[in-house]
Amino acid sequence: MATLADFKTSEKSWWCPGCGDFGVLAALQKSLVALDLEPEKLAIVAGIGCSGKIGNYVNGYNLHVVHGRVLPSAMGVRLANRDLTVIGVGGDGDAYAIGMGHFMHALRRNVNLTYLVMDNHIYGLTKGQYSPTSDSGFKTKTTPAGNIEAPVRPLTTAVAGGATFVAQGFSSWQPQLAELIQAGVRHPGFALINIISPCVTYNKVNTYDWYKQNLTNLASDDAYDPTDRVAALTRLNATDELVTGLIYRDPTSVPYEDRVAHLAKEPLAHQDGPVDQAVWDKILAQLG
Amino acid sequence: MATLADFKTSEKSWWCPGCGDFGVLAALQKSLVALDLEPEKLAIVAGIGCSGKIGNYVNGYNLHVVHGRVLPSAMGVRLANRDLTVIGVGGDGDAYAIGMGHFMHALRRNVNLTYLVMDNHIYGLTKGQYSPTSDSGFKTKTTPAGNIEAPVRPLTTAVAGGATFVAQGFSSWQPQLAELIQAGVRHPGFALINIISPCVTYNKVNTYDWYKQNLTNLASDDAYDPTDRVAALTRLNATDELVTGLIYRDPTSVPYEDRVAHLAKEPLAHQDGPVDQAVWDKILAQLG
Amino acid sequence: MAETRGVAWKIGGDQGEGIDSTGDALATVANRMGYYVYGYKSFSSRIKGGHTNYKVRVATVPVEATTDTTDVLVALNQETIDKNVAEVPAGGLVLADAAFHPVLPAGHAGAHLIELPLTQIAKELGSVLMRNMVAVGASAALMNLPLEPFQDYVARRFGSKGAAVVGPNQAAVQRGYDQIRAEAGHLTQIRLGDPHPGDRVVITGNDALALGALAGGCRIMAAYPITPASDVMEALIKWMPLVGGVVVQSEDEIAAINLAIGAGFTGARAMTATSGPGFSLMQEALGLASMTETPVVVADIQRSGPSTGMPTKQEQSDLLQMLNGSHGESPRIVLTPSSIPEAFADGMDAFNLAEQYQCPVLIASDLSLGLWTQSVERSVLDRTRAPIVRGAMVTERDLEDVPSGQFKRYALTESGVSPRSVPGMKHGQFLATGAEHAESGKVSEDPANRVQMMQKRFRKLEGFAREGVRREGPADADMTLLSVGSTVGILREAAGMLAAQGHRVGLVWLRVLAPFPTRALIEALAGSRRVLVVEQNATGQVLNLMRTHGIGHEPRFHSFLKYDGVPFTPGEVVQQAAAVLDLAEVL
Amino acid sequence: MAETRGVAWKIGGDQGEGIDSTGDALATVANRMGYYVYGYKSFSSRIKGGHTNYKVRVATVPVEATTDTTDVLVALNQETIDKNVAEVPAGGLVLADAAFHPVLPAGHAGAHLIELPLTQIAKELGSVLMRNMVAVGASAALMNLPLEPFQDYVARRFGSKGAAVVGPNQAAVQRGYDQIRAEAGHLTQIRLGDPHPGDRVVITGNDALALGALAGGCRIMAAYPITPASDVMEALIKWMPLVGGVVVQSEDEIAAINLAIGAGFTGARAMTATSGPGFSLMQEALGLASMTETPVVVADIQRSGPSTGMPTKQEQSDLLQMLNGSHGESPRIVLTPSSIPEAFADGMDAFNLAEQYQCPVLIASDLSLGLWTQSVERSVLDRTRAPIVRGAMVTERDLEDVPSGQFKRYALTESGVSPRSVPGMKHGQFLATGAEHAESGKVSEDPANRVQMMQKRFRKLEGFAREGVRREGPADADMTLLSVGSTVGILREAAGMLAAQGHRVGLVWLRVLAPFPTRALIEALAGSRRVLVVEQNATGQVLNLMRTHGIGHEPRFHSFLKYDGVPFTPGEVVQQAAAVLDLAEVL
Ligand SMILES: Cc1ncc(C[n+]2csc(CCOP(=O)(O)OP(=O)(O)O)c2C)c(N)n1
Ligand SMILES: Cc1ncc(C[n+]2csc(CCOP(=O)(O)OP(=O)(O)O)c2C)c(N)n1
Ligand code: SF4
Ligand code: SF4
Ligand SMILES: [Mg+2]
Ligand SMILES: [Mg+2]
Repeated sequence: MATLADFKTSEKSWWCPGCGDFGVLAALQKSLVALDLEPEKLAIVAGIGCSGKIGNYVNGYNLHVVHGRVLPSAMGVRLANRDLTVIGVGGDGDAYAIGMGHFMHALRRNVNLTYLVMDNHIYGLTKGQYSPTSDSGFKTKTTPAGNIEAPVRPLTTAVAGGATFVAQGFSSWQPQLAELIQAGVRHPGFALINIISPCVTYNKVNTYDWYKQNLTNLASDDAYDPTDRVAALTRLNATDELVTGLIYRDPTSVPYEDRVAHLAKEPLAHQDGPVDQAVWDKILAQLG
Repeated sequence: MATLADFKTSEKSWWCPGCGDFGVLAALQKSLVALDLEPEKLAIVAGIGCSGKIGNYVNGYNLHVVHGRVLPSAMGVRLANRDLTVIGVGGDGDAYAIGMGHFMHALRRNVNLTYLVMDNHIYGLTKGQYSPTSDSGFKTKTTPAGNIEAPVRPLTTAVAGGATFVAQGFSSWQPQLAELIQAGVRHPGFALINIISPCVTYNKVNTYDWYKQNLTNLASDDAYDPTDRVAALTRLNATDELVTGLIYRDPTSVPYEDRVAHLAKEPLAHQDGPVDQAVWDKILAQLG
Repeated sequence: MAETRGVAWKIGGDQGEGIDSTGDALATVANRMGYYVYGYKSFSSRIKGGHTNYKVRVATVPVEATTDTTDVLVALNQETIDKNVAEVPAGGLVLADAAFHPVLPAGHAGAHLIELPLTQIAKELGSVLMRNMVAVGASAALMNLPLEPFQDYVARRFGSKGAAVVGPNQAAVQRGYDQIRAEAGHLTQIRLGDPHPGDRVVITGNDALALGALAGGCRIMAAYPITPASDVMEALIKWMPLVGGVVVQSEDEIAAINLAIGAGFTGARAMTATSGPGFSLMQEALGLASMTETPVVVADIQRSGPSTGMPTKQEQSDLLQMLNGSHGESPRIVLTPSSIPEAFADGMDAFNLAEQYQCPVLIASDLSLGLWTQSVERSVLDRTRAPIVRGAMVTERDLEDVPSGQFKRYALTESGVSPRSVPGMKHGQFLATGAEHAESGKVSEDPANRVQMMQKRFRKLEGFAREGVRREGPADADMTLLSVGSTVGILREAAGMLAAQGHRVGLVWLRVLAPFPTRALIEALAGSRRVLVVEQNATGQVLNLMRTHGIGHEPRFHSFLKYDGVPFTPGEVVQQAAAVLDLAEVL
Repeated sequence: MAETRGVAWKIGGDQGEGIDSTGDALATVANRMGYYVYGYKSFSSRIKGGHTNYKVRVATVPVEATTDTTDVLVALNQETIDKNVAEVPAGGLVLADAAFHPVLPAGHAGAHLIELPLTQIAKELGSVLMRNMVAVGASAALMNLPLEPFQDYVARRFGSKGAAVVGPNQAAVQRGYDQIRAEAGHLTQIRLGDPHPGDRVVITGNDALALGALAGGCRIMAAYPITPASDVMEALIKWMPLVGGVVVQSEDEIAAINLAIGAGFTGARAMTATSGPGFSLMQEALGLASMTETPVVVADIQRSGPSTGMPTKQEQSDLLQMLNGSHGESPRIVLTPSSIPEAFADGMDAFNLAEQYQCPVLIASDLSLGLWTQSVERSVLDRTRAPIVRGAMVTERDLEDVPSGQFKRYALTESGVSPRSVPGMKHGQFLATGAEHAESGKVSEDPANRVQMMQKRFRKLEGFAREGVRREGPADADMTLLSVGSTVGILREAAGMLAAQGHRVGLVWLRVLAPFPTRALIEALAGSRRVLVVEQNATGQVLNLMRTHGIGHEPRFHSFLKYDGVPFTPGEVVQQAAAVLDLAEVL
């Protein structure tokens, strides 16, 4: 059984001291141990951004793709080998700006992936431009007079877009975050976990303190039924998405790969023999 | 005052006889007349697909862009000249597959555009592959065993994504469709009108008859309040989006271009003098 | 009329009128009879309406190009006559549906117009839809082909629909046949030479490519529909379930290639196929595959550009993009199949090459090669022609001694290729990143490391061994014709015609554009007094590429370009070649 | 020490420690004093932590490149010494914060280590944040620069924060200055020559480009953040409100360029700016702009590729992509600015060219040119240097006689340029489509039309008149150095050094890559015995491009490449040039 040390790499983190991403990394590593995974069965597909560097610090098979393309690549990984636990990670820009199209399609395809979006409401790595989740009025390098756009609401969008598992965690609330990650990995389908992960360098508004004051924890609301889609939308609307916990889960979720007719159970990655003679003959017979 | 003839071109339509797109064209042309527009003040930005050819048949300034990029281009047109009426058009593939990312961002930016999506649940021009709005189980060239994906729900997605005007029309129901187009053009912000426009060649399931049997008209429900976002989501959920009419409208909508600080009112397209000396000096003074 | 080595038959009408399936019928039957066929469709970017035509060459020798002329033109409307009669030579036949009162335009008195009430006969038999079957029967009569194979074909094709469909269709074929014999027997003078019965199939380049991919171990395919590449996906959608693989119609081309890269990283053989617009969208990801040394195969079935261009028209104009399309400098392999056998071979070998060299392999096909049909020996489609070779891989055995997390995925080796692990292998974990990295995969901006890694990636292709150039004909040719892709078949035909005129003509074609086979090309052209580089684009991309590599500046090199969307005909090439041969001696 | 024409000062520490603003302070002050400065930042792709340094050359003559050596190294940590001391020559100075107990590595005894308690002094004055100001004061003393201009700078920079901030910072500068004079007076031997007071600003290439764009009439800019191009957007975000324009930070680069194209179609001058990864994503849209003949300006501030590469490192490796990156064949203009004045000029002229030739204009800048600062005469930034010329446009007057809907937007003209209308003009409506089209704009697949339209689009650039090549130095040079972009400044410096050694050396640089200035380049190089093509990439893209055009195959051409992310130093070029000059006579 793997220990925490097994999921660490020798790479020193490149994040700023105090960055929320440290907490995400810690919760992820704890979850991997709790899930009883082995590093070689773990595939992390990460995007570009401060957030996207998380894969560099987790011992596993890591694919660090180009900006915004985590989800298509992760789908490729999973289809190639269904024995793997596949985790996608990226920032709010990576996921919800350039990656938005893929995100919407991933929701409805429902491949068995866990997607951790490290949301700091800012572009960290490019030094402080506003992001799609930046609040209206927020001042950044590219919105010196305040953001004039309405932000993307990732949770609402996900639930409305057909997601089968939607949750929100907070980098500082480790136990809950770790639990959500584990639940996401166990979920048979696409699991979105939006994670509030403050950027201490470029976002001086949505700080740890600000979140501690503004977030409410769904887990403390016994009446909340996370299998009710409309209730989820209503709650998100009422709270302006300032909630943590499991927001929605479709208990009937069947992952994409289980719906592909005749998809081999054994990893496609290992198939390297010639096509069966009988199959070949059958195909050639279809030709003119 | 322009007449219907003024909005026609000499180009003969390339659509199959019976295609739903004819109805969309007719309703659009009628609406342009009813709105008292002039051809030179009309800019149509069209995507690629059978649907995207609609611009070829409307006399106006037509920009026929590459697949999926209607909305960014239309935004550019509108920002360049706020005197223009800008209408984006495209198919369900153009809008909701390759164009999905831009769609989501257009919703929340709320530029004053009208977006007509001619939805036939299929890729027409490429000869019959399934589209993002194709129903589960639908058999097409690329889903010979039936579609295994859950479809995009464009109306729900739009309302949840922050749209300020969402409607659905049906190519066969001309008066309502024309009214919706006019309301969309008048709306001060981004107006999505998803238009059911049957493909008679490649979609033998979602036919005119099928829609006539399955669609309900919201206009006949006096109790429905299209300014209530949650009610809209609830209704869409209950009807599986098989409704026509105005689904949601935000009466407080302020278009993007009105929120850009210091954006010139006169068309940027006409600005071609040198920068004012005083402005230039001010800028140079900011340099080291 | 004397026996002929080939007949060119063409049917034309409006799109959506079954022109395709009628042409396919003739091609299939003629192929089964033992003739070699080449089928060429001309269509436009709309679904119904607008002129379309399908030309089928039926020959006693292998054919790889269309012809300048049409011996039998079947016209379902007047437009077909107007647009195509110019290519019907004196003595040629125009079979037209009497329903539209056909007329031959002035100046085409040499052709025989045969009016047949196709529509009326079809109606009499129960449905106007059978009009084309009447035409098929009539065509058989006009070309003096036996009727049974056509009736067999009808039985097979409609068999699943039952006798109520088969019967009338067979009757339609019969009626067409009989009526020609009765009314135009004096015009049935075509005498095709004996067929060469064999075990052949009629297949398109796209299908051959897809079959090759399947045989080459492709088990994941992701693509977005686009003319003229969609067939590759559609063929694999049909076949992939038979081998347990999966095809994903993705939301766009960016998703498609990134999905394939994810699969390639994981060790599955994966590909995508597209045409120009989609290929442009894939440029960023190509760099990622090259940088992470991830195998991936991308087929670009080129069409007329730029931008939306003419989506249903032929062109070979993405070639330089395939070499230079991504930012920065990322090694890749570019294969250029020029025939059905080469399309199958490249479709198959691409996966071996991608894994052996751990980089993207691009297949530069084109619309003509992709869509047109051709007879080919069934034995060419050999699922075992090359064994699957996975390139340098570590085994779990090898990894036993590697401490977890310390595997050097990008070890600096002499060949530049580093043995790779794939997810699932214990102790093989590593970071594959598009950022510059050290041997371990860790991100590095160290200048010395950077140089080593760039050199390593480029070094991989230095020893690239695959045949890059092919040659036919005399080495000391008066003229060598040179091209890539589907144009090569046309040049072969032209070369034959020129040889028949007594010229010493050679044929050279490139099988690989990157790494560029400089030495082999110099050798192949060494003895030629003149070289005519024939390309279907406006800027002479192949010749420009040759020039970059120092070949092609001398006056013996000539360029012949076409970019109107219509493939060269052999006759056009012959004419241009003759003009160049007539030029004063080169200096 | 004798008077010197320049001093190279460098400060290094961890990222996030204010290295940038400290370097800016020195550069700004020295520039105001009348010295010419060149500032060069080395940083990596992270926000805090990791070594960064900023080198400022202060000179009595204009300088456009960094130096091989550093005369004064200010080290905020030991790593800075370890990584940079090699470039400090014997007699050079290393000023280090005593707080980290600095040591000079063995072998660098020739440099003087000066320990100063920077941190301690700053703390005494109230905040450790002022450490760098102490270093600035100390640096002034070491370079024998007067203190007042530094104090003025502090007053201006912190003025808005009030006396409570200004006072202590000025005190910090003073303390650093005094302490050096007191403790290391014997080491303050640098004697810079007299400054040349003038009206100069210190500016980056990105800012110059943005300013040029503004002066050139750019009123819409859309971009997506990316290093090293984000500044172009950020500068325009600051300035655009002053002219009533708008900058959109779009959701990705595809949206950015398509937005700009929409604006260009509508008649507004519009641009985007990006770097490699974003540029790859723009390839499809570039073809659209070319095909619809829509003006649009795209700046690619190149960085080290491929893929994510080394985002903060210099490279010139997207050049061939700029020419060939899109599918099909789409005419475009590619400008290559090599200096601040050229960046301003190209930023400005690009918009005139885009409208005159109705096609995309690409500006190939690079990280070194984009990010590093330089002194430049304020008069260079002349908002009126070229009047705005909108190219061929129809007027509403012209359109009066055109029946509505019948305007021929793509009229076949001799120049290939067709007068255009923009939305709003009565009777000027037309269809702009990426599909092939006729003169009216209507989609057409007619082969003859296709040829005419392709030729028309290419013909536009045949008469391209803008200067394509620039030359300095003797025409009959023993060696001519050739490059593009920021490398040119380095070559100029190297050429000066070689000339000082007695060589006849020339300098040639390309101002335009497309349309390629073949004739001008042949002429510019005609008299040179040797040509050294110096490029910051791995494959020799400029030389390859020259070869495509028939220039560069002879043995007098030599290639010198660097692709480790670090710009050439003049010394490296001199060394290579000397080696080539030493070669046996060329054949
Ligand atoms: C195609 C492309 N465009 C732009 C960039 C530059 N870029 C790097 S990271 C980033 C966004 C960072 O924001 P986010 O995704 O929120 O991640 P964070 O750094 O905040 O964790 C951008 C735009 C890129 N690498 N590739
Ligand atoms: C980048 C790119 N990819 C693919 C295509 C091919 N293509 C043309 S139209 C189309 C989709 C058509 O479907 P839809 O948008 O629903 O329009 P419809 O024809 O059904 O009206 C596609 C994929 C293209 N032109 N460009
Ligand atoms: S810039 Fe922000 S997001 Fe990036 S590492 Fe620093 S604190 Fe974290
Ligand atoms: S294929 Fe379908 S969508 Fe296209 S024109 Fe025909 S009916 Fe209309
Ligand atoms: Mg972020
Ligand atoms: Mg559609």
